Amino acid sequence: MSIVSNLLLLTLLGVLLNVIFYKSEVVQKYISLIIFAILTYLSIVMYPLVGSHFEIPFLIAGQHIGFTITYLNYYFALMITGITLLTVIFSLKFIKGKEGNTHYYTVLFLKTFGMLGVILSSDLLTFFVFWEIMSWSTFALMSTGGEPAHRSAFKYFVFAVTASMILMAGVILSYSLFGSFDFAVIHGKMASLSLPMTGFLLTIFITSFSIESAVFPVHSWLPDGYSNTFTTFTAYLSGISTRIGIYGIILFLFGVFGIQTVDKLGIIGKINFRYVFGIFAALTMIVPTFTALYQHDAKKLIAWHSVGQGGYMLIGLASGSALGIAGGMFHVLNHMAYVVLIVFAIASVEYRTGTTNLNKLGGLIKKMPVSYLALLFGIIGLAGLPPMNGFVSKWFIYRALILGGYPFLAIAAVIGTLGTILSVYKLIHNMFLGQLPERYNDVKEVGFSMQLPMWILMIVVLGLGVYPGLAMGLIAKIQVSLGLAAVPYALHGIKAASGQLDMLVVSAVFIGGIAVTWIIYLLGNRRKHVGQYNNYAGGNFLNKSVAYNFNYEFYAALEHVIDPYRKKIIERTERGIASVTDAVSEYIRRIYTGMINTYGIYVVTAFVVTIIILKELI
Amino acid sequence: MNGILSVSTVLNTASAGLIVLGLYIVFTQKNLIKMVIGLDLADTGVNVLLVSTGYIKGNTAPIFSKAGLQVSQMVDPVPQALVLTSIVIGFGVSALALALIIRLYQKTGTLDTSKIRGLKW
Amino acid sequence: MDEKITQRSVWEKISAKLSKRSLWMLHYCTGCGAIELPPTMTARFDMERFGINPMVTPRQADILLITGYLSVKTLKRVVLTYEQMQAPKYVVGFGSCTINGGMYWNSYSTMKSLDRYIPVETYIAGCMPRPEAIIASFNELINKIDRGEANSWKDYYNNYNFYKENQEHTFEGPIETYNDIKADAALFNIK
Amino acid sequence: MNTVLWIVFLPILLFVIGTFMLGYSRKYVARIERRYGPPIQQVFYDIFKLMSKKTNISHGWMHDFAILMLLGGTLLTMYFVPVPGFHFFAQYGDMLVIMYILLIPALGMALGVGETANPNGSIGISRALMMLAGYDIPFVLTFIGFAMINHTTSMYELIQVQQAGGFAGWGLISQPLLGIAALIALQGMLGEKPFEVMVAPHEIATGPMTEMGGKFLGIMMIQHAISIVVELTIYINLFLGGAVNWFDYLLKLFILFTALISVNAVFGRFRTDDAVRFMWKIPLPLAIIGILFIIF
Amino acid sequence: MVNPILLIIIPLGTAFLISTLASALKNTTKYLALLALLANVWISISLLPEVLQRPINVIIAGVKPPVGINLFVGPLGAVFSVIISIAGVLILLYSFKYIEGEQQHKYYTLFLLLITGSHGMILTGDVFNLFVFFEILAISSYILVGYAGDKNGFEAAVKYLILGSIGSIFILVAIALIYEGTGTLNMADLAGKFSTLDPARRLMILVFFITGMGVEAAVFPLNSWLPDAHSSAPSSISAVLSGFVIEIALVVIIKFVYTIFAMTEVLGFLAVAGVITLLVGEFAAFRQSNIKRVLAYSSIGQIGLILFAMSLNSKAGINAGMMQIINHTASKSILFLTAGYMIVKTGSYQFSDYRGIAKKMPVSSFFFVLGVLSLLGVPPFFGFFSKLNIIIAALHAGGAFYITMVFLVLLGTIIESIYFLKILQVFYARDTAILDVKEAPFLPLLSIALFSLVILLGFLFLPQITSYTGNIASELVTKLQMAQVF
Repeated sequence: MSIVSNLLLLTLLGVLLNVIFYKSEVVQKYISLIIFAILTYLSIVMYPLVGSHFEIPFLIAGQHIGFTITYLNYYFALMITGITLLTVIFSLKFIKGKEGNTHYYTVLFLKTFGMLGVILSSDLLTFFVFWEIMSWSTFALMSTGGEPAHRSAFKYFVFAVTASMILMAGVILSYSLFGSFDFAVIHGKMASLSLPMTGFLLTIFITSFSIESAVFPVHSWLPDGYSNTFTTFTAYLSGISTRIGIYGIILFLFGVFGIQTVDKLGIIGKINFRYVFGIFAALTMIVPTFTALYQHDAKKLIAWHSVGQGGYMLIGLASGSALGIAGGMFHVLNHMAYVVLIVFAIASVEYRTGTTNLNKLGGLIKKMPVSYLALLFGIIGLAGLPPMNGFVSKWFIYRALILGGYPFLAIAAVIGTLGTILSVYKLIHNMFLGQLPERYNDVKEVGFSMQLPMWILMIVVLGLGVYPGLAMGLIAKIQVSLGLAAVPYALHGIKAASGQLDMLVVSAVFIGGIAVTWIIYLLGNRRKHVGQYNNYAGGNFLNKSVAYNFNYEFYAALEHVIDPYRKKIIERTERGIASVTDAVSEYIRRIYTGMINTYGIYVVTAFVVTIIILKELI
Repeated sequence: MNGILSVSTVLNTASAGLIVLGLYIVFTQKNLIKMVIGLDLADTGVNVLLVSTGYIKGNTAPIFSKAGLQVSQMVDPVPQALVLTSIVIGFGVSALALALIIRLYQKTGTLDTSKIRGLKW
Repeated sequence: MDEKITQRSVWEKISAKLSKRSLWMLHYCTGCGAIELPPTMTARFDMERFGINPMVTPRQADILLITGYLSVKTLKRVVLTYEQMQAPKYVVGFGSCTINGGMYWNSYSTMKSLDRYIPVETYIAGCMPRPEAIIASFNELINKIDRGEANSWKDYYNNYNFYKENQEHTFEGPIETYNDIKADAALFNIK
Repeated sequence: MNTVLWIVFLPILLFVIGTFMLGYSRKYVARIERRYGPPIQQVFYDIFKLMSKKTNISHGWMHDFAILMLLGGTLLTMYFVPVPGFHFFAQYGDMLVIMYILLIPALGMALGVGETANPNGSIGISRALMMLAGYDIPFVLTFIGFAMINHTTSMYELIQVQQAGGFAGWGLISQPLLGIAALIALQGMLGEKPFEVMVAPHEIATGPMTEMGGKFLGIMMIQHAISIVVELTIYINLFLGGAVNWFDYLLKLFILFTALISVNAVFGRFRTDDAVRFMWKIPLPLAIIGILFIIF
Repeated sequence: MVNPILLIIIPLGTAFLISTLASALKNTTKYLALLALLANVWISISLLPEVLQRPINVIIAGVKPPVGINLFVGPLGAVFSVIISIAGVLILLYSFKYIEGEQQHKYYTLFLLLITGSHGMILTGDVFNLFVFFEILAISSYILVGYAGDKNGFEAAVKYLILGSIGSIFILVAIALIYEGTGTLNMADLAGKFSTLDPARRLMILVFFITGMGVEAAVFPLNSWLPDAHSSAPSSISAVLSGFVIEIALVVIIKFVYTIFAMTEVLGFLAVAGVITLLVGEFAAFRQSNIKRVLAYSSIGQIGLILFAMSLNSKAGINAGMMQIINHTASKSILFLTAGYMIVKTGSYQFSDYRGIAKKMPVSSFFFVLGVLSLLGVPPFFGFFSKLNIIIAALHAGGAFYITMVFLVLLGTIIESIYFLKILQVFYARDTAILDVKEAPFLPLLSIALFSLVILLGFLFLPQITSYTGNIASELVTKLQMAQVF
């Protein structure tokens, strides 16, 4: 049982070493690389130990700090350590010499420590302790990188503190209701609880996890928070950080409360807790995706998309059927793979050109083909088109929603997908296609250390796309461990008997189609390669000074259609709450008027009021 | 005790009156020195109340000056000891208050509490 | 400029017969010729019967129809567009202005004859020829393609210097069209 | 054995049908304009001429790969749409797969045109994608409605259900609202006149096709022909009860295509935002009401 | 067994020694004071193990209670004297460098008087003796608040004095009523007789006492003096005031309500008063710009939390309240002491002027962060365990009333973490406007470091601490004191 302690102690060691050597970047770099490599190895090797329990003999309020390995947290541990290793490899060169990167690796280690603790914990108290550490380290991680990062990190912090306070209330309320913090015990005693109290408790837990995983009404912290910090952190955060909230939802919705108790919370007819949660997930899919259309900054666009994709995961879980839940869980892995790939590509563009402003870039395919390929694989995955992995999990979710009889949630998913396709094309078009501006003539492709993670993720994205069975095995085991029906999976899609998805055949036919086209292509004469200025522009002469990309207001027409419906309700409510708190605190502040006479009158009024009140009590 | 005018009720009402009067002065007067006077008034009121607790009708002062005086004829001495300390404390606090008010006057040039409102909110 | 008719292989004969039925026309509407085109395209004369469609970009066009006088500035655009067109391309000079300057024979700013700048396949005489003349000349062009004689586009590569000098003489200096004619010539194995 | 035959000859068959339909449509439009119009086999000539062009301008490797992706995607869709007598691939991918495969050609073309670095091309692509957002939502919605009634997402099973019910079982008859909404969306999907803003010749020099010439344009025309047939087959399979035999299939294709191009021939071109607004104001509500009928 | 009376005599004696020999000793007086307080620390720690078996009852001047005055040293008294002496020593160490000038012997005398007063209040068994020590404590803190000698100092001192004397008047009235009713002033004796009184008199005594002591304990409507006093006093004194002076007054109220008045119905009312104080403190602190005023309002908030915890009428509640007091003493002192030197170095009270101070004063900013984290209850620090226990105790009391109370407490924590984070972000901003600021000298940093040891290593000694606080809880709840009357 030393694996879990090694994992956590190693991350702490990482934090310590990085704090000691905060002066020299080189030492920090290699320490982090080695430690994260070991961590990834450990989390892979952890598989046979699934099911074992491990405790630190330290008692808080009658509860030991306990850890246990289940299939679910093995799945998430793999993702966390894997992605952190890739981020470290990528940032070896990316972060060199950047201003404000002294504590780059320390914060990364702290965050991993928090996340590993959260997913490995076996009881509510350890869960909450590491949850606090995680939310503080996410705040620290978000505030590296300049002044705007501080403001957006502060906004995240306000949400995170509210989430952890609600979680604390939930943890201790369930402790007082069930008498113990342990998940298994609570799951056992769940039936004894009255219906309204179960509903209240479930809402508390699900709200705090929804804030962390940026569900619709409480998502406004994510876009600024993720895009103002270093781009490698944007990749890391949108890849795995918000998915810990999803882990919490899976754990509590199915592990602790169990699908039976959740389904008992019916409101009217078919509308039950899961349906209401589905509606929030549906809104999370539609609104952020269409806001992404308006963004001019690549990182913000992707951050809005990671909110949108979170909606897909949640709607999968909310559908409740074996297929839907498998789709939701699989989408967590898929999303992590392709969003990190996309943001690595954006990072390499930023590394070379120094900007991620979509209005200023263009034509980089001529200079950075590998990053283009990476972004292409990523956006095909994000849009959910067949050969890549995004499609498989979306197919599961769609099929679960349709067969489960949720037409309007399915409609929301469709609208979300189309919004994704549009904004995703804008990303690759504005950055890599079109005329190459003069100032980027000497841009080169990024070095090997940055290309390696991109190649790995490309293989993962395509591999999972063609052979989804690789991950479906683990997900089926998770479903069984959570007491749900396992999804009938085959190596390349759904088992033939029960469904209609065979990704191998789809990809094979696609390759066949391309081969046929290639033959037709060869029938014609040889192609003549021409430069970018040899272009038809109404007979005008194109040259450096007039090189024009159609980047700005790429979807102007659609924006005219959508604008009347964009009321920015969320921003207005947030400003409202902020001004109310300010007004209340301003009013309360004025109680202390500074006049000693009024203070005296306060004392006497308090005296009289106490007498009146206590007269009834005694 | 003939009628309502027993000694203890008189003393109690007197002390209550004094306390209320003293506090009224502290709350309404703007001038700091008047407030200190008000505090003293309230203090004396409390002392009166304290002394009155020890009163036993018909007994005399608890001093063993005359020979044949028995303890049972004496008034309870404990509250008087308390009042002594209380008066000393009251005196100390008022002296300190006035000293501070003088230094405050040197600094702010006024005794009016509505003007001395540097620290508020 | 008559071109010695080389011996064409069977495949070239068949492809000429097929591709003559589909000619896409990019007409450069200048001068007063442009107004003659709509009647030829619409119900009365309907040139689409012969597979001739108006197209917008040089990349897709086979025929470049110059419908009137060309000033120096527009000539530059014409040369650029001509070079952007794809290989078997035919220029059709429309009206007397392209043949010998027409009524602007002594004007200081218009070019007098088109074929000194780009190789012209056929001319349609007339100070703005009527649609019947246009249809007739297009049929003539179709037959020429069928007979494999419409090779004026090779002429641009063969004696490119001639055309280059005239162009630079008129434009007072070379124009940057980003097309390497010499390399293209090698592409079509023309010496 | 005959599946291999089908696999080899289906593309050629659909290409020929598609090209003749395009030729027929140009003659049909010409006849409406009281002129003779080109011969039926005109599109063959055009494609042949384009393929035999001597220079084929290309702006980079993505431009070439995009063409492969374009036609490859359409061929992929073609194999998955059940055609009378051939539904071998139907068991490997259902309607959802087809919905997504339809988007691959659009993305392929978009990438290729982006590579040509021509502003007109980019404007064309952005309009095409906006139009996609416009018509795809109602179309997928109608499919979701059908899949929900019959509790299956496989197109082949939907055909069986419709054929079992005979004429009354046709999608268009049993769910008229969904049928009409899909018809309007189909008009946009085929890129017919009212929703043809992305290839506006005079305004943006045929949009995406500005820099496509020679064999690139040839392959695009082949793709266009096949995709028209495929999209029409999808509509037939969903709403006109699929085709029992090839004669019935061709008849339905012919009638449906004539309906669409007659609308195409007489309508002007919508602006992009008007087109999207039209798509979201007429077919979308129709589809939603249709689904509401299904639920309650 | 060392006689606990020394805890009071040593500081009192050294105070007078210092003031008389001031001219001779010049500026060595501070070492004398240090010696006295170190002795106090040694005595109080040695008392701790004995007190756990049975409380010590010390008779003074041979006269046995109920007439004479006695000291009652139970677990509560012992633990609190440890807190007072340790905090006193560390803050004294801090003020070596902080208080300059030849008048410093006055500062040390008053400081020692304040320590005497606090020890006296917590240890005494006699009600009037409690009032006397209360006055010693009050008077020395009035002067110390005005010690800085500026306009704000005197204004705050005068306000504090007037409100304090109103409070002492109320206490004196309560004592008079007690004596008139029961004829005794000894707490143990009083506890027995108190229940015999008629309800109206008991109510009057209770309310007079609570209001009088409440002024010093900074419960909501009565704490108007606290923001001015803590923000304009020298930082070492604000640390002392927020550190243990207001906690002592609060604990005295709680001791009286639990053991002597034994009116547990009042606890509900006190719990509500605590939550109101918490919310008022947090919301008022939300829009402050002067760093010491923020800390002062945050002390009001924390006192509200402690009062809420203590008045949960359960052992767990008092245990959690005591842990929160320990946490608050340590972390609030760290915050005040670090803020003190920040003000001295930058010369401004507005924390918006400390932009990027972390670069110039890295160590004190680091300690400030530790203090904030522990105050907010972030896991590895001691504050987390105390807050956790408070909420467990509250939710164990059960019922919708306590659930809403817990949500209000959590709302207060949210507000608190927001305004503290605003300050931290100003400290760690990257665009520094401050150039010539140097780090605080070593001695103050040492005292702050020792304080932060408490909150950092708190969780290691958790079992020992909970055993002591558990005993306090049992002392109050089982009215231990009453069993040891004579």
